[in-house]
Amino acid sequence: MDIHEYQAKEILASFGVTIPRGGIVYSPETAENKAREIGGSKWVVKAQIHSGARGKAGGIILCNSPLEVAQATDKLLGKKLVTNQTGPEGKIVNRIYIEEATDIEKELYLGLVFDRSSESIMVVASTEGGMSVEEISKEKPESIIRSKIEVAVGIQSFQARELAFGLGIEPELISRVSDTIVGCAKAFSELDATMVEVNPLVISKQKQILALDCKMSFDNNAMFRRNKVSELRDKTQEDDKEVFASDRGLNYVSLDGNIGNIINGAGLAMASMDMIKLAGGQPANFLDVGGGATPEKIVKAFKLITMDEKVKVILINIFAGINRCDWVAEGIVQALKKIEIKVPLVIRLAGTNVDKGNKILRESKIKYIEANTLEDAANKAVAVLKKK
Amino acid sequence: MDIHEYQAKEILASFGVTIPRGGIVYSPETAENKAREIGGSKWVVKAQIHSGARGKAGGIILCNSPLEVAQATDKLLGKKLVTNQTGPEGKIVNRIYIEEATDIEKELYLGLVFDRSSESIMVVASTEGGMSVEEISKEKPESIIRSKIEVAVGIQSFQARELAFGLGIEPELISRVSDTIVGCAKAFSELDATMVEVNPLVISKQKQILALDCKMSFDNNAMFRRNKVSELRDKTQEDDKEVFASDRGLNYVSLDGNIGNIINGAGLAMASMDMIKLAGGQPANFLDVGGGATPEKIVKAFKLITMDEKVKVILINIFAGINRCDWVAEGIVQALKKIEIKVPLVIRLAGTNVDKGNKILRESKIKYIEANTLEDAANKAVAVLKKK
Amino acid sequence: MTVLIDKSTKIIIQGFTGKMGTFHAEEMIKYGSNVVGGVTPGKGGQKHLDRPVFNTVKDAVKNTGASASVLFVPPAFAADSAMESADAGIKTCVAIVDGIPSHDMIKIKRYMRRYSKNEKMTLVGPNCAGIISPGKSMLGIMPGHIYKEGRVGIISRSGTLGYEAAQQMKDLNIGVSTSVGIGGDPINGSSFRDIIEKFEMDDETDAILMIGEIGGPQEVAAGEFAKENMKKPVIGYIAGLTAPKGRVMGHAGAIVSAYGESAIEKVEILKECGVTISKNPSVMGETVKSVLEKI
Amino acid sequence: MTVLIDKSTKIIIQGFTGKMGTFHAEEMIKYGSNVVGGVTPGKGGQKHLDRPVFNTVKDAVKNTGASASVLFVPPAFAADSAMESADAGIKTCVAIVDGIPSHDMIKIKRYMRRYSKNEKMTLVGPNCAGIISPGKSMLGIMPGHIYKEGRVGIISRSGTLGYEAAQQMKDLNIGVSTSVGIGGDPINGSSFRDIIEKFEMDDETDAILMIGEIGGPQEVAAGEFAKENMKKPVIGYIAGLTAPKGRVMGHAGAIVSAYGESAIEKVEILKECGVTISKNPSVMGETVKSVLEKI
Repeated sequence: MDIHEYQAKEILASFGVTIPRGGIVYSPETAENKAREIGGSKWVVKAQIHSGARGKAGGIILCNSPLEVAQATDKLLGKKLVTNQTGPEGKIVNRIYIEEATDIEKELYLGLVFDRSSESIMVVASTEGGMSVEEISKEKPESIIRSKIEVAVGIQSFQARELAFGLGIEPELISRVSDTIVGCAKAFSELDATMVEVNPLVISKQKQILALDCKMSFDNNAMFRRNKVSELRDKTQEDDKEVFASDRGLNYVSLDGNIGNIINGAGLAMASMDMIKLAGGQPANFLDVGGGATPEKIVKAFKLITMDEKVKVILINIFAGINRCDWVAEGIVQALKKIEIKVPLVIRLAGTNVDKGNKILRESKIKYIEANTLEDAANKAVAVLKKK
Repeated sequence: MDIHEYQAKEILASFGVTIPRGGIVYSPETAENKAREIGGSKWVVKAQIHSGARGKAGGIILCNSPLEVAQATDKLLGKKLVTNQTGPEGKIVNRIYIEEATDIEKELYLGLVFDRSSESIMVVASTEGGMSVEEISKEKPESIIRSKIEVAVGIQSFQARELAFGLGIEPELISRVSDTIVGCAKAFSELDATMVEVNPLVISKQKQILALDCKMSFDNNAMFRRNKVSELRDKTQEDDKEVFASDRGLNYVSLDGNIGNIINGAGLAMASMDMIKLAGGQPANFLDVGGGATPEKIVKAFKLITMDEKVKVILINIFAGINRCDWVAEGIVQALKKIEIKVPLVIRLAGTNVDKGNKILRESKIKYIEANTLEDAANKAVAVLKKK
Repeated sequence: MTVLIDKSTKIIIQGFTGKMGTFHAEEMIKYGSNVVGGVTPGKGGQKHLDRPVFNTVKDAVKNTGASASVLFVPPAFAADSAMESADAGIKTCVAIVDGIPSHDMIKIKRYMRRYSKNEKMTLVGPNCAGIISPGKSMLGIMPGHIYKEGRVGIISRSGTLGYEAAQQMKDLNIGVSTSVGIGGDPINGSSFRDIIEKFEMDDETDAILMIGEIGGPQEVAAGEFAKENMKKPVIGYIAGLTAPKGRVMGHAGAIVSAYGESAIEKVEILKECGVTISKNPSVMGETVKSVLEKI
Repeated sequence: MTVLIDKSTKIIIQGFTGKMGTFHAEEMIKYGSNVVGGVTPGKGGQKHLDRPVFNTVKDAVKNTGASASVLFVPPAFAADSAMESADAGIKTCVAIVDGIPSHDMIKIKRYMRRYSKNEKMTLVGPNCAGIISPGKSMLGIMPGHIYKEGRVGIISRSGTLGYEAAQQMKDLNIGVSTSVGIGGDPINGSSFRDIIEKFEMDDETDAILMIGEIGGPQEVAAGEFAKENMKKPVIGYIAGLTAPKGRVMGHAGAIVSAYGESAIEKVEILKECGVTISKNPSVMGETVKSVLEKI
């Protein structure tokens, strides 16, 4: 689960990280007052969307007066911002963060993620703040320094200090930079985060250490014990279809192709998509209905797939284990009584009672193309597309 | 550092452990009101001293009316209570805890200490609450169950549950007993405790799980980061001489004999005391002035020893390492100019520049008996006692 | 494979009396697994499926001599249950459950460091189908009948893709010694590397099929181990050729975040390690067959 | 003893520029220890005692090749410093400092579990006098001149009682291969058992004098190890015969809290393990002598 910049900053502030003064507004009317309340003579108006690279997309505007703040807010609110992280459809701006402008002396990068090799938390830092970590990796890999937090004891001061010295921080500021790193690490550990990224972490001309932008992601599986974090979820920032899917226990990822998939099991789903690609097609989505593949799940999956106008053919691939192919076939038949499908349907069943299952489908009134193997299914789905 | 029962209970309550309603008073006048405020129809008036086994010493009085509470408070305040843990001099009662009386159905024992073998925290529990853990070990060792907390992850629910089932708790109360155990373990870990003992932990007739009495000790070395705990220190409960010593950086333990010791290093001090015993004497104290043995430390040590009227001879045993015997000798000479010592003095120097040191002592005006080895020093101290 | 489960392995079910626990315990018993009882705190002393229920895993181990367990407990309690079985002396524990927080998985790993290598439990999963030694024992939720008895080991992150492979092999008359589902989470109890080592030592296994995915370092680590230390042939398939970078593909662990984690990169590295790659998921069985013919 | 320090061992001082660090660094240099620099965060790049100062232990190790360090940092920061040296690749670290919280010591131990046995640092102390290999190197605060070069290893919880022993031995013309002060705290970096094993493997040591105290299980654990695994003779002394039960005698670790932790009980158990007991602290040297004469 992702949260907004301003929410992430408030969290970091509660862990002792310094952030610029700022406030959130939902309308241009309140923006002007908010700017006065914050004080100072320059403000930054920042569109709150779940994406980085907002600056290049026009989502961040520097203002010299409260009036300009109101104008900038008016300009951004309700707009769809397209960044290199949002996809072509962009994300809608519903919240605006107004912040005092910072006199930047130096921009640093600070990120925390899980390190799957060592099964610990990895802190990544670089002197090249402001760029994305991918850009830094490509253009200035030598600027990146890392430290692994031993989860058994949490981050230690020496690690934060090593990183701070590694960033070339002057001696007087070492302890403040270290404290910032420790604060981020504690937030990561104590809130079930999966990613914390402060980019840039800046040293201001006034020698303050400030988290100027921040992204945080959390482990959905841990939200049962993180009520306060869960409340920060903003569904307007998520793909409609993905929200629909996750609310219904489906694993769904929207993709660019035109072959819709309904598959049980994530690995089998990836494999089916691979077969589609090898057959010359493009998947419109990744959709895992889970091991069970109950009729209810299949109905929901059909509903979800038909929300996507790109889909020109649907491929169902179910490997029945404990559940049996005859049950799955019954489920598909029932589902298609409730939902009208206007595109061709390719169905491949495998596993327990496959013959019974295929017999039920054949004897039903469903219009579909039967397939036997992964390869056969992919080939038939691609072929039916080309015929059209 | 030890704290009072009521302080320990307040700490446990903040970790989710249930305690009976109660309040602290310092005078009989306020006791009656406090009893009314607490409510109920029976109260227990408990003398707050740093010792267990207060009941047998008359420090715990059951009362049937607020008036009786006031009378009991009056009776206990200012009294010296002698228990089997206080030593013959007893401890003074300055604070009274008034608590609603509990209808006890079952008394359990719960304790947490460091386990030095596994370098973890050990939880010890027994069905035989109310007795001291030493008594339980002797009389009902089979009733004792243990669990080691893995410090890397803290106590786990399964451990608390195993202990609760091991205590024969009925299924409906398992989770509440488990929560109590988890609360005690968290208090231990998060506050740098060295001992937490709830004895008895009771199941009331109303099926409440209550910490009825509690002792906690803390690591003095960690008090720099535990301001709130440090504030709970009550010096009136500690040995005057030990308070004097610890405030001055000396390691002092008061003992029953009549040979006072001033020694540098804890191991050497123990060894010297052992030699005294082998020579037929009894040490009046353990006193380690630390590796340095500076003149200032020696002055303080003399002051401390002369506070103890039992002392009939003083034995100084200094092994000079980085500091040199000549410096130590100068220090002793200077110290004895400031302090008048009325009992015989035996001095053994060893280590760096021992000859110079002994020369300085011999040429000074100090009256003392020179000794050369550990054995020689002990023998001479005992001999001079017998001569008297 | 004797190193994990065998016909005689005594199995307990954690979360025995729940719906999932009951259903799959029945399936396991039907398959022939030696299920000797189960654990549901507070129901100790009762009988369930004709087998004793215990309050704690320690009680269950003491009374039944069980050495293996399978967890059917909700994700919030799974880490605690896994540590409980480790502490009770269980040797092999399968966590079927999907949705354990990553921080909890790391915690389990830190907890397990208290045990020496010999007394350390093998945790398989979470988010996996479990372990099956066809014809001997099943410690999981797979459809047992699709596995033919034989001498090829399977290790798979995905459940259904593992089934697909077993079915393809059965259709070609190739049997399985043991199939181990290690699960689709970013941090799991046992890695490919951990299990492939056990297969190398297992004298009932001739070759190993490793079914990987995008994301994480595990396939490569196993490939490097195979290159350095293994004599038995390894066949590999990596799912997720079409997965876009930075998106999680169903499994929490299936996300590409570093070099060497995409399907193409993994395939390249595995090839260099001497692993025979199944060029698509439709020919996993055939690829295994061609390798077996060369032995 | 080559297993811990030698003439060539490169040593750094953590807390180099402080008063304590400076004083003892000078003493160590005078003794002949190969002190190559030190660490004081924020003073990197400066010179102190003609040697370079670094901001971090990693920098110091990278630039000097140091493999040993000694901590002169306040107790509140000591655990952090010890972990820093472990992470920087230091092989032997001596913590002189007295007053580290017990919870911190346990934390260090948990932290160190991230390293495999071969890469794991040996932490000696805290609250100890350090290590000396007479005539070779001193990594601590002892008076070097009281140690004669020779072939008896000393392990002691107490500093001054260790000096007493060395002096008694010198007076009898017996030399020391290495003396290791393991410190008087309840939880320490290296136990008697850890160090005695190193002495058993050290071909410059013929016999070991173990100077213990009341409290804790370490002396007994070492005795049992000696009985099972050692060929070299062990001489033991246990201080605290007169210590009353339940009182802490100066050292935080010197408190009797379980069976086998009093001086009399420890002596009995050690005797059963074949350890020759020095009957009082005045005859430690003589007892060593009598044992050496029998070899």
